[in-house]
Amino acid sequence: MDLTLSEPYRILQAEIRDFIRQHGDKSPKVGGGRKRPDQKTLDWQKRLVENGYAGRTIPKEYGGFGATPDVMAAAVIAGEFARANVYAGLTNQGISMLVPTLLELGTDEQKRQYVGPTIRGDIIWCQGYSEPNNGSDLANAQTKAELKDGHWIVNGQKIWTSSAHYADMMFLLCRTEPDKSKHDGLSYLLLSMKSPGLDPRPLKTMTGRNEFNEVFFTDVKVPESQIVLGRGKGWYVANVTLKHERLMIGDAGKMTARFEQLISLLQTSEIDGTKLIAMPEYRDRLLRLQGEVMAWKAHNLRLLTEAAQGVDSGVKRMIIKYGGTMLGFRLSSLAVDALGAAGLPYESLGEDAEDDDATTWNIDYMYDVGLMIGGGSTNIQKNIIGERGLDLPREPKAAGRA
Amino acid sequence: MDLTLSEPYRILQAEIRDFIRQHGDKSPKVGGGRKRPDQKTLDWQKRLVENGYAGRTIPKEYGGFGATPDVMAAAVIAGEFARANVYAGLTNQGISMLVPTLLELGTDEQKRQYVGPTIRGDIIWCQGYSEPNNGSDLANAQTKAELKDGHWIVNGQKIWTSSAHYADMMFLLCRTEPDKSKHDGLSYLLLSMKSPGLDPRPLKTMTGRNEFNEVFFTDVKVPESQIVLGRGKGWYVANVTLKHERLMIGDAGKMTARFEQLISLLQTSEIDGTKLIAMPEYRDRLLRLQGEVMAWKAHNLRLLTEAAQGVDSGVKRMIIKYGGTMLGFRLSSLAVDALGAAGLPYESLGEDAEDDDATTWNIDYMYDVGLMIGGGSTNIQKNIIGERGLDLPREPKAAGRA
Amino acid sequence: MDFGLTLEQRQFDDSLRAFLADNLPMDRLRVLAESGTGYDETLWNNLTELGLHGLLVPERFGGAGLGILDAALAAEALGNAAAPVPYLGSVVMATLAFINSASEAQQDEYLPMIAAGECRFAVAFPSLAGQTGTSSVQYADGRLSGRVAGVADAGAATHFLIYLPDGHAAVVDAANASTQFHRSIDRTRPIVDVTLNNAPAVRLDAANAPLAAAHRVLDAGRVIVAADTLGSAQHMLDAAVAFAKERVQFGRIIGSFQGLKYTLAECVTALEPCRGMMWYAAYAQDALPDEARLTACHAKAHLSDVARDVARLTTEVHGGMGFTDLLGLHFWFKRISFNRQILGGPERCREEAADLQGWKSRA
Amino acid sequence: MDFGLTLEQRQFDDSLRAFLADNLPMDRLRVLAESGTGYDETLWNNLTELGLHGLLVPERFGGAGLGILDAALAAEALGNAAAPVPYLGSVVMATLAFINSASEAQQDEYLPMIAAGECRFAVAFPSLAGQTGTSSVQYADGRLSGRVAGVADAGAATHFLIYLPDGHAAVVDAANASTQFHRSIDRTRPIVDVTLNNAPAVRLDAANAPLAAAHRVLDAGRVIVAADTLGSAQHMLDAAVAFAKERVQFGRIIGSFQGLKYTLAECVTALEPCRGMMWYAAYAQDALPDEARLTACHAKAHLSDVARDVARLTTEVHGGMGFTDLLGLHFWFKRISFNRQILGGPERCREEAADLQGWKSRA
Repeated sequence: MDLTLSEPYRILQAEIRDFIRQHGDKSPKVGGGRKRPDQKTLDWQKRLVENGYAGRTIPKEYGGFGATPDVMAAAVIAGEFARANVYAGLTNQGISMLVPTLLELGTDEQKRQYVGPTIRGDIIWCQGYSEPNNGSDLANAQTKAELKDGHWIVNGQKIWTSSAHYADMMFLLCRTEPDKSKHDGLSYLLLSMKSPGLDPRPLKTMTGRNEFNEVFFTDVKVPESQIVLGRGKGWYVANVTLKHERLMIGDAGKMTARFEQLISLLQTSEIDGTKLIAMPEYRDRLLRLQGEVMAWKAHNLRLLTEAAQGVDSGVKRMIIKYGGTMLGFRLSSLAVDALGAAGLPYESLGEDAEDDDATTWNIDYMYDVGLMIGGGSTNIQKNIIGERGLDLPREPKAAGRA
Repeated sequence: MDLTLSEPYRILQAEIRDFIRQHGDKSPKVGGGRKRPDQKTLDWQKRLVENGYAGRTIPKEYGGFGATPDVMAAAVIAGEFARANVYAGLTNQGISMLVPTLLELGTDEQKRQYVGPTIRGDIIWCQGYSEPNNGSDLANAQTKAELKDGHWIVNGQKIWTSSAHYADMMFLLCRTEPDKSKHDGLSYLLLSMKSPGLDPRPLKTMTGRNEFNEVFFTDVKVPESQIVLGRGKGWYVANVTLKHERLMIGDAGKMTARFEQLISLLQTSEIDGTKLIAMPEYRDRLLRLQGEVMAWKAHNLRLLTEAAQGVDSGVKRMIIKYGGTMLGFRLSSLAVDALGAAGLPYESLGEDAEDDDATTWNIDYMYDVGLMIGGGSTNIQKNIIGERGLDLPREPKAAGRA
Repeated sequence: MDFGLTLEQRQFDDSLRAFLADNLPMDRLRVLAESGTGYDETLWNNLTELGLHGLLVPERFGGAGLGILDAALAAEALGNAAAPVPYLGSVVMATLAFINSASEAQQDEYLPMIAAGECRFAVAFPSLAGQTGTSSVQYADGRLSGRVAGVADAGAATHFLIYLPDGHAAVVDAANASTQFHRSIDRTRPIVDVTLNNAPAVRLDAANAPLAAAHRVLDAGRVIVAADTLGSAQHMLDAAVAFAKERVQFGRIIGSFQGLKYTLAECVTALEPCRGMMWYAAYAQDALPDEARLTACHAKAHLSDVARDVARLTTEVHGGMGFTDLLGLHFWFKRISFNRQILGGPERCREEAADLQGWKSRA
Repeated sequence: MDFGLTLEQRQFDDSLRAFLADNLPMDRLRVLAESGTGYDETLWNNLTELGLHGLLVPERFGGAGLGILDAALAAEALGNAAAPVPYLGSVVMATLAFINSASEAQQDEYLPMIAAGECRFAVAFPSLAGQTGTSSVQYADGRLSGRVAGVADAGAATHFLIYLPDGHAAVVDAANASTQFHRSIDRTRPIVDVTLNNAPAVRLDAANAPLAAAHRVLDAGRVIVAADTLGSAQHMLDAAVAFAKERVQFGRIIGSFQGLKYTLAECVTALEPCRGMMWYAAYAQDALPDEARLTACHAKAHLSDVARDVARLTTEVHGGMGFTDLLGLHFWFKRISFNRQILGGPERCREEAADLQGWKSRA
């Protein structure tokens, strides 16, 4: 255990502080981030990549900064940006899920083509996993792709595709080997959202915004080479991707940032002239959450250290999505309670402008419920923790059923 | 909705107050009750039965007071005893479970023989349901009884038999029809704990007391007539009994009494000279519990009214054990926290004397965990609520399994 | 003693629920929710015919002269249908304010109008209710000035009834108030900020103990909100149970999975006792004055907490469909959110309960 | 940066756990628990040989000079074995008290004895720790009088170290104190009330800021208790997982039922992050002085709450066997109960955290 900064990291820290002093005023607002990045954000992201504060460990040849993986450096960077309340860079499904998947399993050509533009925010990805009738049962995907004359011809329907309405590309889980078993019949394709025959229709969520889409495929042509790892390997690739998603959702940095915002909210909100943070009935909840966030941050440091050592963290990693989603919801719950009646006015401006604070917290509050459902529901997560993490036996197959 | 007292109930109320004024000093201490009743308690119980404050609606011919069922009267009686903090009479498995079962399903002879002595506390019953290998799966009972020459010959083993070490009688679920299916092969027998070949061995629990027993049966002879309802009807009878047990465990009167004790505990306990009830971090928990207890009491009034009207309360009744056990545990949790370090000394005097308050609360705290397990575990209760209460489909039978 | 509903109560409940089922199908609810005003003229007038508006108005002023339990049952039905009706302010709180605090002449002027659905009151409690949002009003010589934030049921108000810090209430014609309208998170009820600039106001002066009278109105309002929350949560639970019996995943009806079954069992175990609690609290407002405030505080607080869990868990049970706009389940989710925050959140209600019981003195 | 354990730490942990597994099987634990003194001479002396007692004692006084993280890891192992060892008071808190507050001569007198396991200190914090139970002591002219209730690790103490309200500590020989011994709910550690009647006392006067020095001892003590709780809860969870993989009911291994599986998944999700939290808090005591108090308060409070749930749920997983004495699972259940209440319960710890952050001022 050593959390002190040795010389190189103190230099890095000084560099970052200098960078923020010089350029911090160009940072987009922290938070939000369920929209297509605007020009200000793209400019900022590019600057971060150039300085190695985003895409730091992505090889130079694929458009990154080419630093060797270094948990300490990552922690210093995250810490300095959080402290200064400056935007620490894009996090989206392309950056957090597809890029690590491609780096692990993609061809050199795929890496060259997609990694750089994705980390710069120029290519936005969406995920084609769920289908109307398979909800949490992803391996049961029925959207099919047939190989004809060097192209995959895709037909079917996906749902819960976040950001499909503004994404450039999709990573798609589809059935290419109808003769094989459920899990062995899938492949993982990369395709342009501008492909003819592809029709994304926005799906409004409870937040009132179009955060998801249904996507219809009618004879959509995808070049044969746009497959990752190979035919029938889709389930394996998808699981690599999902592993990264779970880590993204339970992100300790997000929890910390949210907790800090919550403190200021309780310090500025009042009832009858008394600050809420001085009212024990609110403060006690804040204190309980502070304990939880502390544990979460420490756990994250532990995972980062293990990742840097190449250790498989097992159940410690598997709890991240479930635990993080629930913690996030408890944080936003206290926020909407602190806002109280004064926080009830609600107009989400969608992609056109910044929402006000109350609306943003209310969206978080609802979106967190969505996160309990999406990316593998809470119950699926508990199955994973119990069966893969604790090695408990699987549910026996029902007699006479599929 | 009418909670006012009409004339006859105001008279009843006055009578009870008079009774308590006259005899209240003879009341045993409220609470406790997991021991064989002492002479003081038996004398008190007899007095209650004579005055119709216990066994009130039991027909006179079976030793009760013979009043017609009247929820209002029951509520007035319970209310007055609770207000005066006077012992409201025995509650044990015989009174709460076996007596209503016999009144519903027993022969006239069985009622005459057992009901009166049971409600007076002269016969103490224990329950022979669980077995070492069937835990929550009661219908899987393997203890068998064979009919030979007018007697059932019982062999096998029971476990979790509370009070078997001081009980006079047992109601026993055993397998009499080995050729029939699991549920149709059971019968329900009544037998003396003094029967030769019956060997109860105390089972110490986490409280340090012998609250349960293992009971071994070796060729125990039980007269043929000691069966309730008939051969193969045991599962049906046992379920009638269990229904009453669940109501007993979630008893609102117990919650109310416990909550009142909790208030005084918080009003008398101090840290650094400040009463705990004045510390918001404790008080807020007390307030939350007050809301829960209020809801629980009102729910109980609703069930009593429905019972008086002969309405089957369905899911409203099925939630009682699960909800009541959890609420009881939250109450005792706050109590042990209020006692704090000063409440850690622990010596249970068992059946020999009154435990001190701290020990009593600690026993409650642990015993409540036992209640989550006993009488149909929490998970079994949730199955009942889901399947019988909400009509959700049963778990499919596992392929190729029992 | 009889802890249950009368035949008349059950019949009125049936007819109200049948009416709402017929008149407020999901597509109609969507249309009304778009404006977010929490008011629709046709719906309002039809409910007048059903006798809803005069529920609490004494018979001599043209009402049914019923009690707060009756009003709470109607609130539960309205919550169950997520009905955009300014019921809390006009039908319940304003009526009670006139009954408790107005002169015979004032009652004679306003109560028949309320019963006939000819006016719609929004009732504002700056400070007394413990809402967030700064509010302050002053009364002098028949005029009101100041600002009240976060007024519910004011989307189409014809009148405002504004409580002063001393417990007196004053009536202001909506035409003399300047209002800022906000669609709220719950599109079936808006939030309005009211600004008054020397607005002509009629003060209700007949209560001997104005603060106590004001509290009777606030307490009843909290019970009504709790009842609305109960109806909303029950709708969500019923919908989730129905969904769990139909939806197939992994080759099984999802309600047969223990994980989901236990979630629903926990919801019903928490929610069902709240119905008795609400009945008791509503009954106490009329019949048990010693328990009126305490039960109102706890009913509002406890229902808020139970319903938050039920709202989340039942949405989860619906999977992705629960999170979309498609099923409209979110109308109830948000109604529960809205109810939690108005007239004082659970934390505030519980602290008032502590005050009532003298639990805050340190020695 | 490296957020993990060193090879040496893992090796010491392995050897300590192996030693405890060999020397404290269930039947031995039962024997030691019967007296409830929380002390066994053989076990104590063997642990001396392992080097446990000198863990924190500087090398020049015969110890290993290690840090609080090392001490916390040992506490976790002791909790995991429910070991009846007066570790908290003697090995950790007394040692730190001497290091922080004693003169060189006092250190020279006592620290080597501690390292050699030749004395056993019980440390008492009347008022400062926020325990329930009235305590009050006065110091004058080298003598202590008064009473301290609820002292942990005092079942076989040779010395008492009593903190005064001003943060000074004073050493009293156990022979000069009158003690009332109680077996506690946790039979692996007793609770002792100490009465002092003009008892000769040696005051530790070397700290520049005695209250701050006292808090360093208290904070470390809380981290140690949190670590013990973590070890205890982990034992219960591991036992429940193992049980769920073996036990058959309804024709299935019970761990295959979703209800049970989800319970265990929830336990591990809550408990596992506590390990990082404990490491961080322990490390902070030595390396991050600004965070030392806050992390200690939160570690004590959060572990208490998580472990209470884990204790209940894992007992439930064991069914009836979990509730009996047979498996001995209750030793850990009760150890968690005990740890929760000593040195200030979670409510107190969180209120101190609020004070530290200035969160209690109203304006």
